[in-house]
Amino acid sequence: MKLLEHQAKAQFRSEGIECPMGRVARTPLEAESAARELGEVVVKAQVPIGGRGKAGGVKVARTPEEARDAASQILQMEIRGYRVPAVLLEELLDIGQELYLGVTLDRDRRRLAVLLSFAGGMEIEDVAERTPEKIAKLWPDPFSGPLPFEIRQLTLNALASAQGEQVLERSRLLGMMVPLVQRLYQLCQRLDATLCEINPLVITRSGQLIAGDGKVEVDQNAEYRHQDLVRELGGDAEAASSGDDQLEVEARRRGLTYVHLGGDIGVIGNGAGLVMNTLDLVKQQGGSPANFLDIGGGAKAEVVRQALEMVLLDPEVRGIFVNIFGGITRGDEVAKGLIQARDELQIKLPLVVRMTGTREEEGRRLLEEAGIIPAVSAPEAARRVVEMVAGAGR
Amino acid sequence: MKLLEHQAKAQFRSEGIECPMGRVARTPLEAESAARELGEVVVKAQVPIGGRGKAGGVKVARTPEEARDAASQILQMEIRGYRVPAVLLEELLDIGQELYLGVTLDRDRRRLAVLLSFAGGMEIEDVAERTPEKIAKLWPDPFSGPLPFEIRQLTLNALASAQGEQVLERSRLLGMMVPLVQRLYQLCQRLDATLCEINPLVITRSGQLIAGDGKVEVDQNAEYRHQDLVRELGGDAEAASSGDDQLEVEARRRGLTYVHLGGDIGVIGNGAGLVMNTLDLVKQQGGSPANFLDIGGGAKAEVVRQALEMVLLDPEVRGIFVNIFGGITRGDEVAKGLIQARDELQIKLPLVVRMTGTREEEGRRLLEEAGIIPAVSAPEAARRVVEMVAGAGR
Amino acid sequence: MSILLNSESRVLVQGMTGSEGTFHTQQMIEFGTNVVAGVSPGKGGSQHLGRPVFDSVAEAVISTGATVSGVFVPPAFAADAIMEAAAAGLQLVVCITELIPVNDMVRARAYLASRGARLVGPNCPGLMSPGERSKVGIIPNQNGRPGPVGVVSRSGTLTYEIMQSLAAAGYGQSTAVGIGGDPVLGLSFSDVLELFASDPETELVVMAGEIGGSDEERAAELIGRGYPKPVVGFISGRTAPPGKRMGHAGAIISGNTGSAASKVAALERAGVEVADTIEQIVERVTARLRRG
Amino acid sequence: MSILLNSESRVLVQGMTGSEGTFHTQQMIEFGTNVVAGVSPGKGGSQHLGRPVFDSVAEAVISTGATVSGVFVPPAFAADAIMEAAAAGLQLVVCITELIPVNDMVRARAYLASRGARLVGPNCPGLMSPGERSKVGIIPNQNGRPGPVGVVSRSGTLTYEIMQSLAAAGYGQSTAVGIGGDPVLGLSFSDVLELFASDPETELVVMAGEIGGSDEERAAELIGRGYPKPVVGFISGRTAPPGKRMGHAGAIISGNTGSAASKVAALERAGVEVADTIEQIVERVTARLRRG
Repeated sequence: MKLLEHQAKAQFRSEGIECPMGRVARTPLEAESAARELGEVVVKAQVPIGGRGKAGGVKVARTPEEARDAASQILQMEIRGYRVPAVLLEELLDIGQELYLGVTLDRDRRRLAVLLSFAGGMEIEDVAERTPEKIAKLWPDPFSGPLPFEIRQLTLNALASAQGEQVLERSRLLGMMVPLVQRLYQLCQRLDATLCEINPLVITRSGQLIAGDGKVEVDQNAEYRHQDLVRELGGDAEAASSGDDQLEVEARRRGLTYVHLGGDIGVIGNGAGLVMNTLDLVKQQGGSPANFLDIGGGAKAEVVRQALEMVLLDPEVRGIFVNIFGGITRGDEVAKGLIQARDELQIKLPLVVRMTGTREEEGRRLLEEAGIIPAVSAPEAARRVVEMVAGAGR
Repeated sequence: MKLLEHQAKAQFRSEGIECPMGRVARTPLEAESAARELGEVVVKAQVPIGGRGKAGGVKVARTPEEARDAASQILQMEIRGYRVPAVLLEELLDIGQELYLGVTLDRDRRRLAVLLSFAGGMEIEDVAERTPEKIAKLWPDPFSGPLPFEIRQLTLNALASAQGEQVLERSRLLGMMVPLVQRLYQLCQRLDATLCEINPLVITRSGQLIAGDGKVEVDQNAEYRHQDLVRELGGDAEAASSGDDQLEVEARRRGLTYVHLGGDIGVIGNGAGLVMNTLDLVKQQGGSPANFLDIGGGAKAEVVRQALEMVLLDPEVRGIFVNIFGGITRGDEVAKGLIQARDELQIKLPLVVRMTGTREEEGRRLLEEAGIIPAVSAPEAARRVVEMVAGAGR
Repeated sequence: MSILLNSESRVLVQGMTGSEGTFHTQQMIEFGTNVVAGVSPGKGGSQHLGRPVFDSVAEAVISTGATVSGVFVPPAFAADAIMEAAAAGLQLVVCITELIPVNDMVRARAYLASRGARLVGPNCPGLMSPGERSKVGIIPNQNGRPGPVGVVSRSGTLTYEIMQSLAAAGYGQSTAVGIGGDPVLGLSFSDVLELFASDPETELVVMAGEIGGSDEERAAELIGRGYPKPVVGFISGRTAPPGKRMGHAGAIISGNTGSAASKVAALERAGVEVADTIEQIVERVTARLRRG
Repeated sequence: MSILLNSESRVLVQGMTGSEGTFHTQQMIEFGTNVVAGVSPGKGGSQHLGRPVFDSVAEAVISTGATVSGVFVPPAFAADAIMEAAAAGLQLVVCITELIPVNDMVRARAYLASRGARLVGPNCPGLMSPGERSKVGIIPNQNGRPGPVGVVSRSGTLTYEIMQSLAAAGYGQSTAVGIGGDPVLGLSFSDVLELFASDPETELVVMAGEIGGSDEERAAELIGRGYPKPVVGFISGRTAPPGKRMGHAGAIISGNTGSAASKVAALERAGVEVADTIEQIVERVTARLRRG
């Protein structure tokens, strides 16, 4: 779950991280009255995706009228497919320097990492690729969190690659970074986030540290512990997912593990690795997979039916490849489930099934009798479904 | 800093620990109206000391009028020297079982310990002395705090010595203890407390866990981090310290490290160990020390003057023994400070000074010239001051 | 011989009394695993599947001398169960549970690191040492067959497929380890490769990776520094688009890391033959074992 | 020889640029201590007392090879400074600071335990090895004299008194250690006794305890199990009433633990001669050293 900027900043504030004064507006009039309070403002599109600046989603407004007009334009935009449900109006900051500060999951280290760089305001991936020495890193013990001396060392390491004059004297900066990093890390822990990012972290000319932008991603597996946030996000959920693939939105609604890939061969299998491998096989045979759909370990007939239904929602699909490894499930049962589903859903498209495991012979015979193509091996099945779809397309 | 029960419970609630519904009252009328809201209540004196029940500071009231009368009586009491600034009125609980749960500093282990016992409602020190096997203990890692499985094992260990039937079934109790212990430990950390205690921890007949009483002691060294609590306690501070020794209250006000002991020989020294040893010497010589007063490491003339002033506030004092180890301080300087102070404060009582360290000879000569008795050794000085006080008393 | 699990292993099952726990413990017992106890807080003192049930791992270890735990508890409690097993002194913890919050696992992983306990998983099928008649987890019994091939894989069903295909061609396994599909795992490919390196029964290792993270790249570095046994590699997810979570929480290409191309390239640089299909895995295993 | 500190010790001072730090660092240098660096975050790159100042302990260790730290930073930052020293690999940290919040010390103590670093203090005078011309802390220089007596004490001024009285009688010290007056300490009496046991220079140990806690009782247990050298004991606070904090945060009799009577009894049970006055300490040291 990705929070919108204004939601991320509300979380920052609750943890004591300073943010610019700001108001959320959902209409041009709201924006105008917010700007009356705030003075000169920046008006920012609230979308769960980067690059909104380049897309015109961020505008400076000197007067309330300018703010109203800017909001009016931005609220009608679609940024990389996302509708804009709201704008955030914020006071202009007197920027002295821009830093990057983020807490993010580091898979290799199996820990959260704290990243600090004086090359702020840029995409951190680009900095990491071009000038990795400009990013200082810290991997705190997850129980203690970052300790003050660790944060000071992180800051010293980042300073070592900083260019130009510093706005803050060193001892002051070292002192201010300690509570800031501790709060951001604490927030990441409290929200079960895998990313909490302040980019840019602004040092104003008067020497304050202020979060210029905010990004927070909550771990999907931990959403059950944050129902309040899920509800809060709910208000903007439709817009927040407007840029997402609509088939995937529908699959989420149905509770299915589905990824839309844009090809014409629907793929269903059990186990993420197996399904990924099935997609690879289709591609190797010259086909183009329409989707990834994992029905999980103990495949039951009803789940198979739901999966077939989902795949058929994609109008591009011209053939279906079901690849089931029967570990505990019996082959004949899977076959029966498939036949029933095919009949109920009146599937006319080519349906190739590769099934292995307990009672696979019986299962294969049942499928054959019902006119569904059984295959002995997965590559063989892939070859057949690709051929049939190519043939049908001619 | 010891919190009063109602303050401790406010902290419990903020951490999500359930407490009985209650109201604080400072007048009988407030108590009456609180009881109108709450129904049958228990009325409890708010004093920072145990044993209030035996002293009559806890009464059950069935009607608002009874509550008014009970409050009226209790608010006029003095319990072990403490005036009662307020009463806490709480709903009566349907008590099924009474447990003890506490988080306290364990000096030997250098950690906070969690103590749980099914022998609740009694003084834990008595349980510890008579039936130590009835107290289960856990010493959590201070960074992780108590982990759920550790809390379950603690509960299982405590259950092993519990007698009679249990109100809650085991799996339910195990599940409920986990968040409760985590919250109490978390509170202890958040408040920098060296003691957070729930005694009794009530299991109601309907199976809820509720804090029947609450005790919290905040580490004196950490009070600077809890100015809000210090201020809050401020309201009841006068009453809260009413039972304390009034000389000690005055010494605290003056920022001096002073303990009143009730004898007639005032003792001043530098360093806690040295002063304790000085008291022991006075006692060994048959004398009776009036106080402990440590003026700390780098004894300056002005500090010596303040210390003498403090000691003289005690009307019982008939002689003074100053024991200074001059490590860095020079003996002649200490002597000058003492003479000046003696003259300014017009001290007529016997004043014996033992002084050692740099330039002790010069110092001793100065004292002698000024009519203050210098001594070479501490036992010698103790002997002399005891003799002189005994002589003067004759 | 085998790695991690052998006929001496005394296994307890955390969450044995649950429905998943019950079913798979039965399977484990049928396979021959020496299951000595179950742990379900609050159910201590009872019996289940003919095994004593304890309230805590510590009590189970004292009474039964268990050495290995299989964890089948729900995601909200799984990280705690893992730490409980490590605190009780178990040397191997196998966590099958999926959907565990990732920061829970970060903490559990750090906790284990300081106690020298090994973790397999979570979100994994567990492991099986067929020659020792011992398995912990959910790898189907019929897929195990004793032999010289060490199998290590992130995916469950893919592990089964590989085991079955190898068995059909006559090649059994010393031990098959499913390390799991989560972003924060216990044993990595490198850890398991090091164990296989010193296991006399293992003559060859099949390593099946997938997109996401860089554990495969790090294993390639290990192999590149000189690995004593042939390794046949396999990477699934070559057609996966960046930024999409492909079923497994860990199977996602983020930024510039985690693509199948990068993993295949790293393995090939290290001299590993990378197969395109499971059939090719079997061919290469055949070729290598005949040659060697 | 000596314990903990010798002429090879390379000392850095955390908080050297503060007024306390400056004064006592000067004294340490005068005594002969090899002070190699100071640490003051934000002042790195400057010089103070002729020594380089660094922003962090890690940087100071890299540049100067420091092995020991003396901590003179204010109470709010002291626990962090202790952990920083341990993280940088220093084997001995001596913390003079008093009034540190006790839960801060609980965390610092646990942190150090996992890193094998030794802590002396806090709220202590530090330690001195006169024969090695090395001290860290605030023990007055003139009180040190090389010799065969190991001194360990909770109190500062009492340590000085004992050292001075011993010196006046002709007995110097191998090492004198003030372990501090706080409830949560680094090295305990037992820890220091064990170090003295295997130090060839130390022929006899003077142990000066006080009321509060039960470290003296535990030291008595250690001695009771057989200690290779004579120990002269001393306990101050015999006249202290229960429940009152006698100057030191740790000098308080709570409930049934911490009384002087209990400590004296425990030491005497272990065969330790307990002196009533400092003069008696000197007499007993004299008797034992002549005898031995």
